[in-house]
Amino acid sequence: MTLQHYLVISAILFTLGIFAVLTRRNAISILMGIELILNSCNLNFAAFSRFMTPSTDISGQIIAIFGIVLAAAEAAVFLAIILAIYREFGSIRPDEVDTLKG
Amino acid sequence: MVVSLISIILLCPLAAFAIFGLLGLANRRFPRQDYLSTIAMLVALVCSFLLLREVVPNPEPHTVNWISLGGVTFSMGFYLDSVTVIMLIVVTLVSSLVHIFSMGYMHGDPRYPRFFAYLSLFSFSMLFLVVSDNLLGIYIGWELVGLCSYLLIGFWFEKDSAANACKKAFLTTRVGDVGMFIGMMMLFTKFDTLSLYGEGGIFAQAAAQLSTADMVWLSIAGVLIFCGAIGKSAQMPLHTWLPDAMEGPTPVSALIHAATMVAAGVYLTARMFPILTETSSLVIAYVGGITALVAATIAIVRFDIKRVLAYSTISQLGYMMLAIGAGSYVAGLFHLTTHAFFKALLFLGSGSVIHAFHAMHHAHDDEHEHAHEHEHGEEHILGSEIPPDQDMRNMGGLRHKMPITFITMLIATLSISGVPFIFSGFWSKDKILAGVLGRAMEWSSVHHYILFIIALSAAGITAFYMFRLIFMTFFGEPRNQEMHDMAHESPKSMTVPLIVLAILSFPVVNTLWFNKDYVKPPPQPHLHAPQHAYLSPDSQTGGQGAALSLFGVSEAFAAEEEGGHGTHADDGHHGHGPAHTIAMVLSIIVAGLGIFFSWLFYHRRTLSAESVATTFRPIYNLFWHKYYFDEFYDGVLVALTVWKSRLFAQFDGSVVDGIVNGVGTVTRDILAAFVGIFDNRVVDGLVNRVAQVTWAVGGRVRRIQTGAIQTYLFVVLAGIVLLILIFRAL
Amino acid sequence: MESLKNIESLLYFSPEILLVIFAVAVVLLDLVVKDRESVAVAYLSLVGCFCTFAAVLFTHFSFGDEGPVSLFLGMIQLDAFSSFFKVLLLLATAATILFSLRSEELDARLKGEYYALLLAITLGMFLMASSTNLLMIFISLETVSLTSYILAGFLTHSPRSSEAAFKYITYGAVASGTMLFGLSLLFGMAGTGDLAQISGRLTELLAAGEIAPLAVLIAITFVLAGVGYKIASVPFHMWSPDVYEGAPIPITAFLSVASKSAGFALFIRFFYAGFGSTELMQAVDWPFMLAIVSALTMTVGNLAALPQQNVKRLLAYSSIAHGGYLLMGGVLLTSQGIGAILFYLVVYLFMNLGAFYVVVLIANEVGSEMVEGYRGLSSRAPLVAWAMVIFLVSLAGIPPFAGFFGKWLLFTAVLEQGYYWLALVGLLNSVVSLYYYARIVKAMFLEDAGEETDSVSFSTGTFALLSVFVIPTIFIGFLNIFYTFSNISVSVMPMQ
Amino acid sequence: MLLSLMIFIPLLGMVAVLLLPRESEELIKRATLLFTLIPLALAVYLFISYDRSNGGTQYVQGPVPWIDAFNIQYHIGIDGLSVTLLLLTALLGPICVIASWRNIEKGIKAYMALFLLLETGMLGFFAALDLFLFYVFFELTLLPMYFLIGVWGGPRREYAAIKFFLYTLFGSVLMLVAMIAVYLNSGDPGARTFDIPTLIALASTEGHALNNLNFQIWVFLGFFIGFAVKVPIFPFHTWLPDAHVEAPTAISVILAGILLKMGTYGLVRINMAMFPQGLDYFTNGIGFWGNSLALLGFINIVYGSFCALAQTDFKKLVAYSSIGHMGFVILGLAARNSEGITGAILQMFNHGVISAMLFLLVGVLYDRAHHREINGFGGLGSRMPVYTGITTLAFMASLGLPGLSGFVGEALSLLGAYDKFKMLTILSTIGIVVGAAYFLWTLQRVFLGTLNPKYEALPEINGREILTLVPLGILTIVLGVWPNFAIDMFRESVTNLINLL
Amino acid sequence: MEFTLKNFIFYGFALMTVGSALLVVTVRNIVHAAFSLMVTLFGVAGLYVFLQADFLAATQVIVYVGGILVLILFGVMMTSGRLEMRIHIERGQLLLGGVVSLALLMLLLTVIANTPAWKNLTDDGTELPPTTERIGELILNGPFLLPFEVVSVLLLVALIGAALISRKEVRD
Repeated sequence: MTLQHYLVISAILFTLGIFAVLTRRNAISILMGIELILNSCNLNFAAFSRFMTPSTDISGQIIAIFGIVLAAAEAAVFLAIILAIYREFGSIRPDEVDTLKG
Repeated sequence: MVVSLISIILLCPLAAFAIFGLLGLANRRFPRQDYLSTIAMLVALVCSFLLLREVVPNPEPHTVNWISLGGVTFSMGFYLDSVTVIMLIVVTLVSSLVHIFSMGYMHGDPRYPRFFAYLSLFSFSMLFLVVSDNLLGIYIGWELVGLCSYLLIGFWFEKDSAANACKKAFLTTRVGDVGMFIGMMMLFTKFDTLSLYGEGGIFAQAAAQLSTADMVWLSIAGVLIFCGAIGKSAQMPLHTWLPDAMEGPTPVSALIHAATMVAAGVYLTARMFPILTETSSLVIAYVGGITALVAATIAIVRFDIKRVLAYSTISQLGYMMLAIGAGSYVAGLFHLTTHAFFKALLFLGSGSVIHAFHAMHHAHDDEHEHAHEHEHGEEHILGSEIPPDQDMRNMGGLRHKMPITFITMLIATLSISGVPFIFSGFWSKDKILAGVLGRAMEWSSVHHYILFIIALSAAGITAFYMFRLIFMTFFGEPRNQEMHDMAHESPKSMTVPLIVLAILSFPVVNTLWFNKDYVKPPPQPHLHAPQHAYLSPDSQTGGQGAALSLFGVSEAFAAEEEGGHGTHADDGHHGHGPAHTIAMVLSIIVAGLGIFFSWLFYHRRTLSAESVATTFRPIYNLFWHKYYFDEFYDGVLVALTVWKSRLFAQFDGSVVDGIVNGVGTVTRDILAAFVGIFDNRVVDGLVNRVAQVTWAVGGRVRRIQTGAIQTYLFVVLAGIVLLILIFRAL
Repeated sequence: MESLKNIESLLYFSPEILLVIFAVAVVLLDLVVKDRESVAVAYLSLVGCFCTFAAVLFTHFSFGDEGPVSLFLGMIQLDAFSSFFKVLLLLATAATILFSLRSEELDARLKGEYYALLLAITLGMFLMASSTNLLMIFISLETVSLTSYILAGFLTHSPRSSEAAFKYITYGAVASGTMLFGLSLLFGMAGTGDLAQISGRLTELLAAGEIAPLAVLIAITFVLAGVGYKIASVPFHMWSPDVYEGAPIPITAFLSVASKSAGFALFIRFFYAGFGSTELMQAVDWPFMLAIVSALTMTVGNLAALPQQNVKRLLAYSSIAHGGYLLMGGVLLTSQGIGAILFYLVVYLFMNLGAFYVVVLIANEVGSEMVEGYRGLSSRAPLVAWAMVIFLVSLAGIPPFAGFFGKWLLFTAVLEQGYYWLALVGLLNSVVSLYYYARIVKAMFLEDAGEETDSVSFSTGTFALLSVFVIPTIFIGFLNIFYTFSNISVSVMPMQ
Repeated sequence: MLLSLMIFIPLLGMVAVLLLPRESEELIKRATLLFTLIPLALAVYLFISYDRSNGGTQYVQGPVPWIDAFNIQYHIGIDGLSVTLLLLTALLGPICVIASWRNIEKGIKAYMALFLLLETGMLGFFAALDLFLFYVFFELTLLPMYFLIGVWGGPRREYAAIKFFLYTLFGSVLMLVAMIAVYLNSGDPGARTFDIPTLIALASTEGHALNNLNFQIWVFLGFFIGFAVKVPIFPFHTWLPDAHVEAPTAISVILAGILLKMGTYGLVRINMAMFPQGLDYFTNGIGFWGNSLALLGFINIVYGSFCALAQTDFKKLVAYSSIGHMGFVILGLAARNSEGITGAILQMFNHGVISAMLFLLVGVLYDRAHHREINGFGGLGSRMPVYTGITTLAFMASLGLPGLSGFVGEALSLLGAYDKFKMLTILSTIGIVVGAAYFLWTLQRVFLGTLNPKYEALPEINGREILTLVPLGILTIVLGVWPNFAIDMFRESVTNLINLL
Repeated sequence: MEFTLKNFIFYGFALMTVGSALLVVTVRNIVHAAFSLMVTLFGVAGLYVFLQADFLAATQVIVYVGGILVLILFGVMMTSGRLEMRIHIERGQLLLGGVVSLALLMLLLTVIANTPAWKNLTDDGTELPPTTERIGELILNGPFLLPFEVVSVLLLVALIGAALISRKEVRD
């Protein structure tokens, strides 16, 4: 269980999040992807906090906690907007929400 | 004294122009300005005569700074030597007479006041040219006379032919002027001044500095300056404007296109004499000689009385050039003065004839405005049709109707034909022939005898066609009875100038030219050292012959030979003594032959001009078509136009117009259209292309903005990856 | 530099506290006031802005004037730089509030929340300008972002607004997620969240070979994604045209000016404090990366603006392009460069807000955001038309307007560092930009209005507000004080 | 102070005009006229009182610190060249106002206000001694010009206006780069300057960063392109015909009379005086680059003339003729000797006067016939003799007839240039012939021949129009007869300039 | 690396996290995806435990699983409840997205592998004191007070905003 283990897991999560965001044609799936990304970041912070800072310094963990809170706030607003989109467009497929372009 | 006299001479016509010109523009609100213009001219004439006494040997120019720059100064000034004075007298005299003549001739013209304003401006410009001591001043006068010529040729601008002719005159001469300007630039670059005389003048510097190594560029400069003269004096190949210039009122033709302006080219060449190298002299001589011959041959077959005279003028100017090119400075200028009088007389005489016919038109149309009368010229293509009042085929037998005109013109004709001894033309022409022959003997190559032959033939042909004119106009039966009946002698204002000029066609002015202290050819020693010796006899004969010329032939011959021998002990220069004798004999013979044949053809009609024309059809055609010069210019044009029309189909419409519009059209239609298209298509197009590409790229960039959020995300992430990869590589 | 403790910091923090108080007060007042047409809420928020402004001045001249003060145990810093931005942001907020008063797009019933959100976002931007800790940076960024999403989608009955919000949040979430990942890498390398220490630590580690340059490069690039998205630089700009077009006009104006300014504040502080060491730049030539990004940004912005027909969208692209110009100043590690950015931001604030104000006015009176809607404006509303000309010409950077002086500073700074190509790209771009600005001018002046030729009249207040933008746009460049101001403000930055 | 007053009085006038009610058109016009006449009076005063024996800058005001951060100063002053062009500018101001008296139909207030702003820009440009100020004034003319062409112009005004704007801006951004480069190299941070006299001195100081051939070449190019667009020099000229054709008469006059001069003035003031080494590189007559400036002059002359020959639009013809004539200026400047430079400056002034006349004349005709198609006229000479006379005068002056002002400048330029660029100068003389050709041909097509029956009733030129033309006509003649009248003003300045080279 | 139970459990959690995350991004049914996400979030919480971040792990479970996931499920129900639950995927997009993601992954892995500072840092397994108290101290009386307060404002904003945006369209 070295640092690199956590980093690799985090990197994979990040990449998968990106992949989801890029390929899933569903707003909620995109949100899930974003959550994956944020999770990977938090994991990074926690891991670095454990390995890279003195063991008494837990600021990395606290950053991760703030990260979770921010993710929650973001998710709430995101979902609200998804609902608004659903109301206006009758769909939450991102490729169908494209009246603004060019 | 000199300065004030010259100033008066210049200011009189200038003031006349300034006052009346402006009023003339504002449509003649000033009464009798014709008188005032004329009086101004007469004052100038008197002053010119007064100047005769002021001439000193080796005069200094009187100058003021005109343009002063940090390093260089361009001065304006007067230079008064004998030649200047003689030219002043000639110009003021002829101008005064033409003024007087015009009062009758132009009477009733709607733009009558303006005509005098133009005449005054012309006189001023011409006088300015004459007295200028520097090339810049000469150039200024040169261009101004060109302007006046333009304005006066186009005086009846409602006629398209006049409008074309004036443009052609200005443009053609300008081509020559550009050459002259380049020559000036060359001289300026070398000498840092454009003044000719005085300490730092070009001549002094040239005499002091130039070595044989400089001859090449000096020759080029000389020939370039001569280009100006080619244009102005209608020498080949820029001569075509002068016949067309006959569209102007006849007094204008007399003043500008016979006596003064066209002679300015000769005057200029003479002025530049001290820096003419052998090469440039040769060029001048040949151009002059060929012009003399070619123009004479063309004159043979003209029927338009004014055009005959026009070609005659060209021919005579060529003569003068030939003289100067051959080194006969005095002879050339001498001929200039004699020619000025008798040719002005001829033109005015022809004007009188035309005027007589005008009167007929007046009676016919009840239309008293010349301008309208001249409108019928509209449909003429340039020079191809002759206005009936100028067509010699409509004339004949006028000697009884117009005695004064007839007699005076006859005197002038005798003079120009070189009828010996009592007419001025004989003496000047003879001097030229002698000079050319003498020169030809000195030149190493035999070929240059051809110049003498040319000169001689031209003399013969001149006699022939001049008498043809006289015979056709004044002798025989009237060919157009109706017109004949209406013709009448001209009023006094017109006949008096004729008479005065007729008197001047006798060798009265010759004294000036034969006084060796009075006119001295400037030396050209540094420039053509080997030959310069032959020049002195010219002056010597001129000098010694002066006193004698009024009395008789033999003395003149004697003096000529004496002078020649007196100056040159060198055996190589013996030729010129006999040269004069030979020249004189031959010239008398050819003049006699010319008159004789003319009499045979056109008076006795023992020989038929038509049958000769038929027999020698090709030659006749060549003459008739004026050696195809106009056709050549137009032909090149047409060929190019056709080529152009294939190239730029859209410009079809302009092709037809283009043909009519003469030489200028070549440049306009081909080059300019091409350039115009180039400007629009290529230069502008390039810019527009850049703009289009920018715009198109803008459209592309815009298209990336698809509106689908995942595309955007892709761009972001791909961008990140790319940035990292690129910078990792760096 | 000693950091102040939490309680000690409160006084220094008074502007932000005032903003929160007023935000709450606005919501409360909205509950009390029943009259739908009442403008009390707006005026209360204006008062809030004013009080905050006073507090900013107070804190600056009492404490920040002498040098940077670190607050809350190193979380934020009070210095001339942040004060500068606070003033700037307050101006933008106040202007936006005034715009919103005029705007007819907004739902009158929601104005309480609307103004409260505006004050909240201003708070976030204040923090962006003063944060010195990775966590604080991220939180402030998120505060601004989240509020922006909401404001962009504020028009609930407008599909365009919702779409804008959706795109904005999707984009923003991914970008900020990426940035957070980058921050985590930074944290992992430096072992601290304190910006001031990061530079030194990274330098040491790089020198020791402990970390690969690639890691730094990735961290920087990821951070750039977050910052770049805020300042809309290529390739992180793509949200902005859509969002600007869909959002309510006052919000568009606000985003294009305030959000961008705050983004630049953060960017400057982050990059200069965090990555500014020479060794770091040798390892990762981020200035060059910025130069490329800058060149791309202005080019793309200007080119894409060329064919636009919607003025809002056109101005969106134009503001992308301006982001590119501004970034030029960031390429350089000189105080001139940063000073130029600050100065340009001031100028940009006035001219861009002015232009958007005209857009608001025209949208209200003519009912169109399209270029055609501006036809014949010169005869219908000459003063407004001329004001618009001044804004646009200033945006194009033509003397004697302030925009020119701003560009002047930027180009001077760029050229001083020998980035001739970048300056040339920038200048050619400003030529291109003239073309699309001129299209609006053309519509206003050279084209006829068609049937509608009645003149449009505006209230005196409108003209007064307009002149608030016009006058600085004309005169800022001529006054020394602004140059001095921006130069003093950068003096706190650690420069090479 | 006098100078500042002169520069900013039109600006004051603009404010005054803006404050006048829109309806009182006569008042607006009179006020504008007044505010252009005051600078004229001041310019005449300056012209008279300028100390000719001293070629240095006079009436200097400043340097007053302006933007300290960049050591930008308000610094103005005039030397012989500036005062000549200031006089020209101030003279054309009221003339253009009078010329606009009747034929501006809409928005007279805005028109006049913009015109006054334009005048301030032009006057300031010729007096500026601070590079930054110089640039600001340079650009200040752009915007009014854009509107004046774009709003009050002909049918394709939008295109013409934006083209003018974009071209000039393109040039000026390059100039801006060069300017900043000069500034940055003028000294150590803190000691940098925009002061033109100082920069000129520095540029000739041995070992200074500005005194470096390579640097000077590039900076020269930057400035050159900026000015070349304005002159305009081939291939940057294509905005000119469009702008001229579409612009209203008075604006064409300003465009040809003053704006083009701004380009050449800049060349003299900046490119020549400040970058003598750069100039030398482009004009030393060695190789391609050594001939390049003269080559451009030659191309301008010949190309402009041929293009003019191809035109059938009267105004376009005059516009192209301007291109040709400005070529002489370039050629003269390339010569770098007193003849060439004096000729170039004279040509600048004379072209200002003559082209102003030409455009006014075209305007007169256009106001009556409502078209400018040369082939659509004919025989007007008998219908409008006064107009014809004045036109002939202007044409003759323009085609370089000696005795009129156009000749002196052309001739001196050529004389100067021949010293260095023999072949190019000889080729350039083609322009003289072609110049005569298109003017005479136009004269023939418009005025000579039979009167086109359509224009039987065309009214003669009226008093107001004559009033605009007379001062110009007099200047044309006076300067043709007595060039020293103008040369006296700048002889010493030119000498100073040559000493720098 | 010795094969211990601890390691085994660690790998289990790691596999669970990565595997379920893979499912989140690949399954076509949105509800399935949501549940996979839950597994991932649990997995991450487990990893936090391994990092001795007990409070963090708890927060992860409570906020993420208890809050965010429920929100997501609500969202799923409210938007696609009556429609099919299938997620649309397009091949081209998949390819491009895959390439970009893979590239990113490669980059990140390269960094992780090539950063000496991060190498060979093994969890020595020393037990650390529980973090909750210290976290409380740091947040309420330490440097994290300001972030804490700001986040509270942020949450308020999010609350208001979410309410504003998601409420039914206001029509008159």
